[in-house]
Parts: sequence; structure tokens; C-alpha cells
Amino acid sequence: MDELLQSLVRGLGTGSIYSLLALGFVIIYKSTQVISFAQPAFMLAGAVLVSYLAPAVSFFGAVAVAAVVIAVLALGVERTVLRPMVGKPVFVVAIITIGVDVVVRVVTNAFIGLDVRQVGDPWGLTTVSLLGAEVQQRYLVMIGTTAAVTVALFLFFRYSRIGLAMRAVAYDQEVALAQGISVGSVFALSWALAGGLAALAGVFVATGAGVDQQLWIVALKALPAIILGGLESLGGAVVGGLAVGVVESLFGTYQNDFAPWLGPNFGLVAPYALMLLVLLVRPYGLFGKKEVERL
Amino acid sequence: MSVLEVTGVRLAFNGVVAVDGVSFSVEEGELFAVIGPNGAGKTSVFNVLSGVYRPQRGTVRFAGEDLTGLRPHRIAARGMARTFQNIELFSHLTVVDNLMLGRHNHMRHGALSAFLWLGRARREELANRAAVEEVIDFLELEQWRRYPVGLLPYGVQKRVELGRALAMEPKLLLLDEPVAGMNVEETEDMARFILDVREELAIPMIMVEHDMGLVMDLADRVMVMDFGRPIRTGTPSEVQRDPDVIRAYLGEQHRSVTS
Amino acid sequence: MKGRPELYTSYAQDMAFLNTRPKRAWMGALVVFALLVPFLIADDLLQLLATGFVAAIGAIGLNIVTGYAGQVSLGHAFFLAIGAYTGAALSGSETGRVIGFGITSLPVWLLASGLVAAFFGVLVAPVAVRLRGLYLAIVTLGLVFLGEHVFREWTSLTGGPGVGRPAAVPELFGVRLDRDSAFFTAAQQLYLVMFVLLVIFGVLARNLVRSRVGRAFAAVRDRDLAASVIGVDLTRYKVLAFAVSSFYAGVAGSLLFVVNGFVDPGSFTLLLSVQYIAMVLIGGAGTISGAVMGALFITLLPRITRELPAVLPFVSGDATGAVTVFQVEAVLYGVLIIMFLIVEPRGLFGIWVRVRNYWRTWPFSY
Amino acid sequence: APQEGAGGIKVDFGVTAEPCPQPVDSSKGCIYLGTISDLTEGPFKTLAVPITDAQKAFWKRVNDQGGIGGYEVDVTKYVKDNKYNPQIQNQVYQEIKGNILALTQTLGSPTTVAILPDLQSSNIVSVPASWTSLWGFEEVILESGANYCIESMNTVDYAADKLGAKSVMAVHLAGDYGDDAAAGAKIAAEKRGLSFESVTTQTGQDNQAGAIDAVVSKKPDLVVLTTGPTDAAVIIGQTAARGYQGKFIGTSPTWNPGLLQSPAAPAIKALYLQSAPWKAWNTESVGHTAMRAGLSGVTPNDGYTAGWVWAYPLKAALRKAAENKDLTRAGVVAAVRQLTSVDYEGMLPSGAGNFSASPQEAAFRQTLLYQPDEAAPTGVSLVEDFFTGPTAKDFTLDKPCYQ
Amino acid sequence: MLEANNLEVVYDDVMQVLRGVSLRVPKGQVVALLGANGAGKTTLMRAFSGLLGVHDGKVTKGSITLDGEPIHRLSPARIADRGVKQALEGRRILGELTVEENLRVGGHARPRTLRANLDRCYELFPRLAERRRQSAGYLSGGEQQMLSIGRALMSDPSYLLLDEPGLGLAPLLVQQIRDLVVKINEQGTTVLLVEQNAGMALSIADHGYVLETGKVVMDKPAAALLADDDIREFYLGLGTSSFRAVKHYKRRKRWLS
Ligand SMILES: Nc1ncnc2c1ncn2[C@@H]1O[C@H](COP(=O)(O)OP(=O)(O)OP(=O)(O)O)[C@@H](O)[C@H]1O
Ligand SMILES: Nc1ncnc2c1ncn2[C@@H]1O[C@H](COP(=O)(O)OP(=O)(O)OP(=O)(O)O)[C@@H](O)[C@H]1O
Ligand SMILES: CC(C)C[C@H](N)C(=O)O
Ligand SMILES: [Mg+2]
Ligand SMILES: [Mg+2]
Repeated sequence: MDELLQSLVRGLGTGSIYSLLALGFVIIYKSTQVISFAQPAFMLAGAVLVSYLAPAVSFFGAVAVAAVVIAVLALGVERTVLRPMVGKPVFVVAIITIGVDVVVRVVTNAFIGLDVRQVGDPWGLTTVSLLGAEVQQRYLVMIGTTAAVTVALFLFFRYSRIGLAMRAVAYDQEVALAQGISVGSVFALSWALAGGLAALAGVFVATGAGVDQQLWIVALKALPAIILGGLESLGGAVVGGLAVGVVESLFGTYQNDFAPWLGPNFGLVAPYALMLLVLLVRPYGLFGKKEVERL
Repeated sequence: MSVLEVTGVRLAFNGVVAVDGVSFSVEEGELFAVIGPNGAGKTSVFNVLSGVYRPQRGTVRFAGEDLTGLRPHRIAARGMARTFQNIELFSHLTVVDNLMLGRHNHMRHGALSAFLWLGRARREELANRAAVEEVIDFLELEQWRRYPVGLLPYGVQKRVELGRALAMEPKLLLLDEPVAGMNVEETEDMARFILDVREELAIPMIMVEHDMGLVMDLADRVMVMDFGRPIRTGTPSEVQRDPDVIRAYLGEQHRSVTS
Repeated sequence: MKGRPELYTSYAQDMAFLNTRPKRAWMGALVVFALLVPFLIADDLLQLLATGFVAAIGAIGLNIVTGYAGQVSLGHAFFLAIGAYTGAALSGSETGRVIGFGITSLPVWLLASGLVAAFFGVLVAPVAVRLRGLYLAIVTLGLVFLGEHVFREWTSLTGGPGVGRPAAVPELFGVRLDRDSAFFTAAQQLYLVMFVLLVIFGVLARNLVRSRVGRAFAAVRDRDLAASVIGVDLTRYKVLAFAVSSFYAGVAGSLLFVVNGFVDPGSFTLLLSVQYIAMVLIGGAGTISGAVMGALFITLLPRITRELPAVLPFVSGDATGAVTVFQVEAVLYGVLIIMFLIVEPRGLFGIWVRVRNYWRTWPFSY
Repeated sequence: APQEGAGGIKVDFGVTAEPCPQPVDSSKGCIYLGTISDLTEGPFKTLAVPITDAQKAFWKRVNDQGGIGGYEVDVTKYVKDNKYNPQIQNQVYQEIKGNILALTQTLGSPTTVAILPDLQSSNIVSVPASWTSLWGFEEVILESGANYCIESMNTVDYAADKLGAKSVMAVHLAGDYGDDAAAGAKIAAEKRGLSFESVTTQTGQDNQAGAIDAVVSKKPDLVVLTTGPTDAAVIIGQTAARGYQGKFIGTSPTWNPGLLQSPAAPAIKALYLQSAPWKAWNTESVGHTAMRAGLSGVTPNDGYTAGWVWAYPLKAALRKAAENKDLTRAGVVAAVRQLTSVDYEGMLPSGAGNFSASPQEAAFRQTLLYQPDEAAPTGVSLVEDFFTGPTAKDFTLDKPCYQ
Repeated sequence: MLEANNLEVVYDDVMQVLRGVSLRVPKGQVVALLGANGAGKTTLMRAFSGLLGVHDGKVTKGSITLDGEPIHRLSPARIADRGVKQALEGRRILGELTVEENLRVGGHARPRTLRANLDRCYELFPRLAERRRQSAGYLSGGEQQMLSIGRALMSDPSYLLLDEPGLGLAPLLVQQIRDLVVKINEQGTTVLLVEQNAGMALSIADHGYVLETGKVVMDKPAAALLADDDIREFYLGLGTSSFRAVKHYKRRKRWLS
């Protein structure tokens, strides 16, 4: 029972990182219909930045500054390379984001140097007792932060005109423009938000052992998460991310005993298998809406 | 025998009843018009006929065969062709290719023979190209042949859509607002083409249209729908005088303009 | 018909593969040039070009499902892998560590690789046809991840990650193409064979897309509901597109590593799929020649970026400075792709069209 | 075709009469050596860069000391990035192949295997940056130190003898690096009658759940680790946090001094030992001293040590070839075959570097153990000097362990 | 007053569509713009609303002024803020959004009066009120047209550019649209109206322009246009009594010229 509880909390912990990443993907997708493959680079850049800043301005200060700086960086990228692509085919834009990822990541790598860098978080690997199970503090912090971010985003989209404007922009930019929506600001905002979220996620990943070049790979976990949740749903992104984390964790804990024939580390691809199964039943993910089509 | 017999069709989308209790039949060589206010369910009837929607109730018999619930491509294969209210051409393809797509079911060759472009594939492509040229000639599309249809003027696109349907050599043609958005001149052209189809090719047609001048002029019989139900079916002049039709659809001023 | 060379007197002429005189002339010149190349340039470039030709076969395949039939697939790496391992296992020799059947004849394993991949394509298609757009893209991506897992674990087939196995053995009429022969170097032989294969598969694909089947693909892509109403069986053509595309992927996969002689299961990643998507987009989606251009571009790009820093005065050739030449290379790779797509989102084919139109309307602008 | 070069030495590829790009003595000709390493995006960049730097310094010193048979050596002109990808490796190799005599570095096993047939048929002697047991079987390959397989045997023997370990688990990356170590650990465990389990894992900080759960649930006395450094830190930190108290012994690529600042540091200090093929940066020996002098100003890192040590056999082979008046590629291969030992200037014990005997006889079988130590420049200090455990001593090396 | 002065517009840097068009939409009036398909009516509207950029179009010469101030360099959002609003040709409803969301998007620039505008819209088009929670993509063609017009009204525009509002609407509804235009005009909205149904357009317009291949070829008070013979034949279709009477030769005429 303890084992299950611990496994669940770990899963929710890493899952909440995936959720933050997935939220970034979904926000950009909602306003531009593009999957931004630059998210991994922003995530790495965020973690690296914190590793430089933390000694100077404390961990929390560093995280705040990094989230803002990466948001600005993302915004800059949007301005320079994505803006000219407004209205162009989304897959072309997606490939451009891959180019951005390459560039940002290579530059960031140059700042990692030869040693694994540390973000200097206050939690370390200390554990607390929760319902009788030993649970790492940092997982609780991650879960809490993600919950707070989700609520904030939810309220923002619910009570500002921006949420609806984003969807309008995504669906038909010309129509949105004609309604007086500033498509540019919507894009900029969504990229900035996504960049900030990625930075936050990067820091969380790095709290375990530090920042190395390979940190970005974690961001790929957001892909099954957003599909599971449904590409356009913020709630779906959170649920999808948590589901991926939990599935991974449960497979890690139990697969060797119950399904060794799946091969070692099947847990790492289990989210994809889950995603396939979900889509067989619900082709638009758990919370996605069916595409509107009529003649 | 009627070409088409529709009986008691009902179609609802979680709560919204689009079509209810619609029955009618279309005879050989007839031009049957369906009119009615916006949202009355005219296009939905077409969607039921061509298999896009499956009605919850009722049957559709076409050339003596029950088509209800068949998938669209099967219905197309049996000789039902249509045009669309919002142009549904394949905008990146040329006029010729769009029309060749109309002939999809007149060819049989599959991927393997297509790869080699020998034998059947080649023969069929050539023969059907000739058939397409006839349609091009018929609708006077010569000068647009090689243009991607997305670049053509609206009126020409509507004509290409008609052409694609004609290329199918249909036994029944469904026209959904063929002259919507057209200017006077284009409307006249389209009217002429519709008459030619009827006179030269003798294809029975169902036409949905809001241009009353056109409907009253061309149709043999008219069915008026409102809120998904047929409220009156008859000759144009009968329908035009019906007070229910005037109230629901034509409006008072209309009478003064057309009559 | 002197003086009016473009007057067609039959539909056959009009619908011919190369239906205008300039097209025929250009194509002829291109083929002759390509056949001369191996005697003009160095082996390492030939190998690169040969790889590019193979990639082009794969890109044509992806273009069929994505560019023509509109089903965006990020699963190409998976089908390439299936081809690579079918070819390697059929033609390789049993070594105790990896399986092999020793059937070295190239046409045999080539075809088999295509067919096995096509079989898997048909297998996954029923899931795929239910999905659209990015859902489809990411689900096919899932295929890549699941495939990676299987290839990692199935070591008797793949040799295991980081170890790998020898790639397919190319033997044609008793000649080992990957070894220098009396007349040609291995690189020249491989170049020529890959080129011929590309021409064959390119022509086949071109035939397919201008036929009834190709038009049906395009109809499904542009508007599937309307396509079904005019009589196109959506499921059938989506499945067919997947099958043809994976056949091409299988063929390309089996050849892709022949030049290297070695396949590592770590090669079949998301990155590989993305590269093929990039080939299709950079070339210009929905054209065969675009796919070829895109494949060559992406294959040659790293080589180009490796040469570029030499002309940039501010980077030293030093491998380990603050800014190294390799970082510049890697950044350039990204930047070139970005700039390219910003300048011409329609890809290389778009540039070609622009150039052509420019000359057509020259000297009148509007 | 071979030509007659300076001092009557036969040369063919990669040797010019013109001086090197940055010559010490511009009257001398130049021997070009290639480097193919993981320099930007790949997983081993943090090792690859210091290795490459160290070799630059190494050959600089060789040139300062008079070069080789009337030639100097250049390792800066033909440096390529393989991104740890076999296909790129092959492409860049083909690019520089015509211009080099030998490869002073080809980083990684799968990458090197990808060009191995070509190296063999072209007689290009190469120094791999990796320690798999395959290398002993290849004529054109110049390896140094104990391979992963032997090293793990020694690790297990040590744990059995000194730590009383009864159960062993190998947690390793897939591929020859991890598989080779796991194979060695297994052989030793069987020989010593210890229980053994093998768990594969993948790189990535969030990909260690399976490995961590395996360690925590099986609680082996010894875990033989072959992963990258952050993976290692995640595994050690998380297992410790979940109450695991056994010992981890990791190969040299599992270590990075930066881990001593990580949250896992307490666990690492308590549970982790590093096995090493040779002595760390701050050792006192002729070679180490020369290395530190040649690399003044860098942050100490044992990547430098590795790069430096690996270069000795190639220097010896080139010297021998020059003595033989044959600096052709074939001449270098022949010279390699004549090397019965290499002078590592004290960085490896004498007797190391035998390339003339069978793998079984020639394989170097000694290993050292280090422990984390914040005071040491590269974060580790010696706990066990060169030793060969009983398993490695008796082991018959007749094929690569992982095959 | 909204004015185009000697306006030239080029698409894709090569396609010149407007060739020196001057047109005035005085405050408080209804101005009708007639012209064959492809004459450039939509292009002119795009120039007014700033949406040319989306189509790779550019104003290469001339200017557009709003009360004397040039606005053709402003972003569409700024122009919309100033109260110039275009109802796009071809409905262009946001199919994935509900009917009400579509309307709220239309009110983006006027959040304060959103509620009141919604009510007004539902009052005008009761059909939309019934469907308010439905995905707009499922609406019938005519319902979508109502939504498109309703959306344009949501921001209380002072200049409303209506591009073929009657397209696909039932006769009764065309009359309603006509009445609607009159009504909002009376309430102070200036209207520029493009409509294939020239009779309808001219019957409510103060002034009319006829555009042909990018040039204004006629420019008269609406009543005068209604009386013009050419206009009667080519735009009002009053020459022919029955479609059945249209002769084949007439069909052929275009290709002969
Ligand atoms: N797929 C669908 N889902 C939900 N409602 C639908 C769907 N298709 C049609 N409807 C509804 O059914 C009703 C009838 O629509 P239909 O398109 O048949 O009308 P119509 O008579 O063609 O009108 P118009 O003349 O405006 O084109 C409409 O109210 C529409 O909103
Ligand atoms: N984005 C574009 N790129 C290039 N040419 C265009 C573009 N949009 C329109 N055109 C061309 O400009 C001309 C005028 O088009 P416009 O849409 O303004 O005409 P219109 O008078 O509104 O016609 P309609 O009655 O069909 O709506 C046409 O010839 C059209 O082909
Ligand atoms: C640099 C090394 C640590 C590489 C790794 N040992 C390999 O074999 O690939
Ligand atoms: Mg309709
Ligand atoms: Mg228009």
C-alpha cells in the first residue's frame, strides 16, 4: 500500500512537470495551431539560467527571473521568426520551431560547460511523511505549483477576453483581425506564457540531479500528454501530463513483477501505448472536441 | 416509376430536429425544386440523400433500390451526383483533375497498374479524359482547363462544380443553391446550363435555391419546407400563391416583384 | 508540327509523363549529368549523394501519404526501420548474435523490405484513418517510440542499441556493390545503383499520382467529405496511401544504411521522422521533384554547414574554444532551415515556380 | 602510391613535406591525425571536449620535444563532430579519410564500429575513446587501460572481498558500454557465487524510474553502474532517499565533479565508488605532470586525463613506424604489431600497451577505485590502487564479452 | 467620412487589382458598390479595413482617410478600434466555436457593451438565439450568414462594410437585411454595401459606385443609377423576362469577344 502511494505521488510529481510542459504546448497550439518544438530548448535554457542566477539572487528569485527572461526570449523568437509565418501552413511553422530548438539548444549547451550544473533548490531529496508513506518534498512542491499555475491560467482564460481571442485567432486569423483582435499580441502572449512554463518545468526537472545537456528530452513526454488530454484543452493537458507521470511510475514499480515480457523500461513508452488505446476509443483525446464538419 | 422516392425521413442532431416527416418523389426528367427559409432543412435532405447523414427514420429509394444508410461513395457509385452550397471543389487541383475526379467511379484501375501507366490504367485515363473534355465543351470551360480551381472566379467555380457532377454521368443531379452569390449575367448562364442538362442530357434534378425568379421559371414542381417539414408541394404557381409559403418564406414584397 | 511544338493532337500526348519539349529536354540533360557525376567528384561526396538519392525515395513515400493524401505522418522512421531490418536480416549472414538468411540479391530483399513495411502500414492504417491533423501526427510518432522500444529489445534482429548490426548486403548479378570492382569504386557503384533506383521509384510514383489513385489522394487531402460524396472510398484510399508510403519507406530503409554498412537501432528516432517531414516541406509538399530536391537538400545541408564556417572570418577552426566551429555548424543548420522556410514557405519547388514565372512574364512585372 | 619523404621515410596518406599549420619547427613536414568526437549536441560532449583538448596538448608536447622522425603532428586541422551518431561519424570520416594518416580519437563504440570495416580495409590506425572489450580484437585499434568488462569483474571481486557483497545488480545503459560492463559483472558474480541481476536503463533524468524501483525492491549489496553522470546521480539519490543502503560502484563515465553540489551529494558520498582505468588528474607521475603543465588554466576534469593517456600508444606506433622508415598507413599498422609495450610515463604501469600478443595475453587487467572527495581537484580520491581481482586474472578473453 | 483617394492595390507584388479608385463614404449615408465578379470590390473593402496584408496585398499608391486622417498604414486592430468594421465575404464564421462565442469575438473591441449587443443580435435573429450553444459550423448556410452579419454589428461600428450580406438568404430574410441596414443606418451607422442583388442595394443606398476591372466607371446618386439603362440590363437583369428565353448565343457571347 505504501509502495503504491509512494509510486503514485512520484508519478504525480513528475507528471506535474509534464503538465507544465503540456500546458505550454497547448497554449501555443490554441492560438496558432502549431506544435512548438522549441519548448524543449526553452526548458533547458530556463534550467541553465537558474543555475547561473541562483547563487546570486537565491533560488526563488532565480526562478522568477528565469521564467521572465525565458518568456521574453520566447517572445523575441516569436517576433523575429514566427511572425513572418503568420498565415502560413502550420507544419511549415512547426519545422521552423525545430530550427529554433536547434539554435537555442546549441547556444544553451555552450553555457553548460563540462560540469553538471546545479539549480540550488531548497528541497534536495528530503522526504516528509504523508499518510504513513515517505514522500519527497519536492514532488509535493511540484504538484502544488502546477495546481496553482493551472488555476491561475484557468481564471485568466475564463475571465479575460484573451482566451476566446486566442481560439478565434487559431481558427481564422483574418476573421480575428477583422474583429479588432491584435493577432500579434495574442501570439506574443501565448509564446511568452509557454516559454515561462517551460522554464519552470526545466527547473523542476533539474532539482533531482542537476542540469545536463540531455535535460531537454523530458519535454517530449508532453506530446503523449497533450494528445491524451486533447490538444485544445488546458484541463486536458494537466490531466494528460499527470496520467503520463503516473503510468510511467506505476510501470516502473510493478511491471517487473506483472509483465516482464513487455521488456525492460516499457514504462517509458507506456504513455504512447496508452495514448493509442485512448485514441481508439476517443479520436480527439479525453477532453478534445470533435472537429466540426458539414457540407 | 419514380427515380427517387423519399418516405418519412427524419433527421435530428442531439436535440435539433433538422428534417422531419419529409416524403417526396422525383420523376424521370423532372426538375424538382426545394425551397424554404434558412435552416429549414433543405441541405440536410441533400445530405441524407447522398449518404452524408444517416436518417433516424424513413427510407430513400433510388432507381428501385433502398439506399438508406449506405455510405456516400456507394451512393455516388449508384449514380447520384450533387453540387454544394459552399463550393466544395478540390482547390489545388486543376479543372481537368476535378472533372476527372468526377469520373472516379467510371474507372477501375488500382495502384498497381497506375504505377506502371500501362494497359488498363493508360486506356482508362485516356478514355475518361475524352469524356471529361465533352463536359468541358458542354459547360464552356475550355479556357480554364489547366487552372487550379482555387484561382478561378466564383461563378466559374460553381460551373466547375456542376461539371464535376455531370462528369459522373449521374442518374440524378442534386443542385444546392447553384446561383447563390452570382450576378445577373452569371445567373442567366447557369440557368441556361441547367436547362441544357435537362434538355440535352435528360437528367432529373433536385434544386435548392433562394432565387425565386429562377425557381419559379425552371422548376416543374416545388416543395416548400419550414422547420424541417414539408409545408406544401405543387407547381410553381400553386406554391407561389400559398399564403403559408408567403408568410414563412417569400414575404409580402416578393409577390409584387415576381408576379 | 514545326513551329507549334506544343500543339497536342491527342490526349495521350497531353497526358504524357513529360508533356512539353522543355520538360523533356531538361529531364534528359539532368539524367545525363547525373550519370556523369560519379566520374567527376570524390567518393565521399558520391556516398553522400547516394544517401541523398535513397532519402529521396523515402521522402517521395512520405510525400505520397502526407503531401498528396494529406495524412501527416511522423511515423516514417518506424517504417524505415522495418525496411532496414528486413533487408539486413534477409541479406545478412547468421552470426550467432544476429539472425540472417544470406539472401544477398538486391532486388529480392529490396522488394521484400518494401512489402513487409507496407504490411505494417496497412496494419496501423485503420487506427490512423480515424484521426486527423496533429492527432495523427503524434500518434504516428507514438509508433516511432514503441518501435524504438521493440528494436532496442529485439537484439537478435537489431544487434541491440549501441552495437547494431551490418546493414543489408547489396549484391547485384553476383557483384558486391559495396566493394570496389574492376571498373568502379564502391562509391561509384552505389551512387549509380541508387540513382537508377530513384529514377525507377520516382517515375512509378509520378505515374501513381497522376492517375485515378493520385487524384483520389488529393481529393481526400483537400476535402474528404466532398471526396466521399463524389464516390471516393475514404478508408480505402487512406489505407492505400499508408501502404504505398510505407512501401517506399521500407525500400528506402533497406538501402539507407547500405552506404554506411551498419545499422544502429538508435537511428530510428523522432529526429529521423522529422527530417523526412522537413524534406517534404522544404522540397514543397505534393510534388515528386520537390521531395527529391528536399531530400538532397537535407542530406547535403550538414555538409554545407561544415564547409561554411571556413568562409566566416570570426570563427576559428578550433574545436574547443569559447565559440567552436562545431557550435557554429549546428546553429547554422537550424538557422538555414528557419531562413529558408521564412523566405519561401512553399519550398524549393516554390522557388523553382517563382523563377519560372519570372521568366515567363519577363520583362513585364504587372 | 607510397612516396619517399624526409629522412628516407616512406609515406602515403596524411603526411606532407610542408610544415604543419602551427609548426614548432617549420623545416619539418607534417603528419595529420584525425579526430572524430562528440563536440556539440551528443550525450558525451562533456567528456569529448576535454579529451580533444588534452590530445591537442599532448601532440603539442610531442612536437615541442622534436616531433616524430622529422615530422611534426597536427591534430587540429581534421577535427569533426559526430554528435555520437554512427551515420554522421561515417560521413565525416569519409570527408577527412583521404587527408589523414591515423585517427587520434574516434569517440564512442557504436560510432567507431560504424567505420571499422573501412578502417581495416584502409589500414587506418585509430584510437577509440571508449573502453569496450571488442577493441582488443581489432588490429587497427589502439586501446588503453582495462576494458569495461574487466573493470567490472574487478569491481565485483573488490566488493565481494572487501565489502562482503553477496548480491550484485548491474544497472546499465543498453549498448556495448553498459552491456560489456554487465557481462563482466555477471561473469564475476557467477564465479564468486553471488546472486546477479541485470537491469537496463536509458539516459534521461526522468527515465530512471524502472532502475530505481529495481534497486529499491531487490536491495542488492552492490550495484555496478554504467550510465551517464546525471542518470547515476538520480539513481543514487532516489534509491538512497527510499532507504537503500548498499554500494554503488560506477565506471568512469558515471562521474562528474559537479555531482558533489547536487542534492544527491550526501548519498553519493555515502554510497558511491568510482572504478577507473587509470589514475586521476592530480596524481604525481611524469605523464600527469606533463599533462597538467600542458593544460594549465583548465578546470580539472578526468576527461583530460583520458584523452592524454589514450594518445600514448599512437605516439609509440608512429615512433616505431618512423624508425622503420615507413610512415605509410600500412607501415603504421605493421608498427603497431611490433609494440610489446608502451611507455605511458607512469600513467599506466609498465607492461601496459601490448599490441603484439593475442587479446588474451595482451589485455590490461588492472583497475583502481576512487571515492568522492570534495577536496580533490576532480572530486575523487584514491581508495584502492591498481589491482587485478581473481576473476579478471583467470578470465579467458576469447571474444568480446557482450557478444 | 471614409475616403479612398486614387487608390492602387497590388497583390503578391505583381497582381494590380485597383487602378486609381476614389470613393467617398460620407458619414451617415449608405453607399452601394456594384461591380462584376472580380472587379475589386472585396479588395477595396480590405483596403478600408486594413486586411490586405493577410492576402499579400499592398496599397502601392493613393491613400485611405478616415475623417481626413490617413489610416492605410494602421494595423487592422487599430482600424477596428476606430470603428471601421468589415463583415467578411463568404461568412467566415468560426466553426469550432459556439454561436455565442462567435458573437463575443465580434464584440472583442467593445467589451463594455457586450451584453446589450448580444441581446440586440438575438432580437434581430431569433434563430441564432435558439442555436446559441451550438457549434457554429453546424449552422445552415443562411444561419451562418446571419451570424456573420450579427458578429459585425457586435462592435457598434461607426462604419460598417458589408460584403454580400444577402448571399444565400431566403427572400424574406433579404428583405429583413435590407430593413436592418436601413435601421442601423438610421441609428447612426454609416454603411458601405456590396451586393449582387443590385436592386436591393440601390433601393436603400444614397449613392452608388460601379467598379469595373479596378476602376470606378460610374458614380451617381442611387436613384440615378436605378434609372440608368446599362445598369438596368447588366446589374438588375431587367432586360430578360424569363430564363427560359435566354438564348444560347447570349451564353456564347463572352468567349467570342
Ligand atoms: N451536423 C449538424 N449538427 C447539428 N445541427 C445541424 C447539422 N446540420 C444541420 N444542422 C441544423 O439543421 C438545420 C437545417 O440545416 P440545413 O443546412 O439543412 O438548412 P437549409 O435549409 O439548407 O438552410 P439554408 O437555406 O440556410 O442553407 C439548421 O438549423 C442547422 O443548424
Ligand atoms: N489574395 C489575392 N492574391 C492575388 N489576387 C487576388 C487575391 N484576392 C483577389 N485577387 C484578384 O483580385 C481581383 C479582384 O478580386 P476581388 O475579390 O476584390 O473582387 P470582387 O469584386 O470582390 O469579386 P466578387 O464579386 O467575386 O467577390 C480578382 O481578379 C482576383 O482574382
Ligand atoms: C565516451 C565514452 C564514455 C563512450 C562510451 N563508453 C561508448 O562506448 O560509447
Ligand atoms: Mg442549405
Ligand atoms: Mg468580393
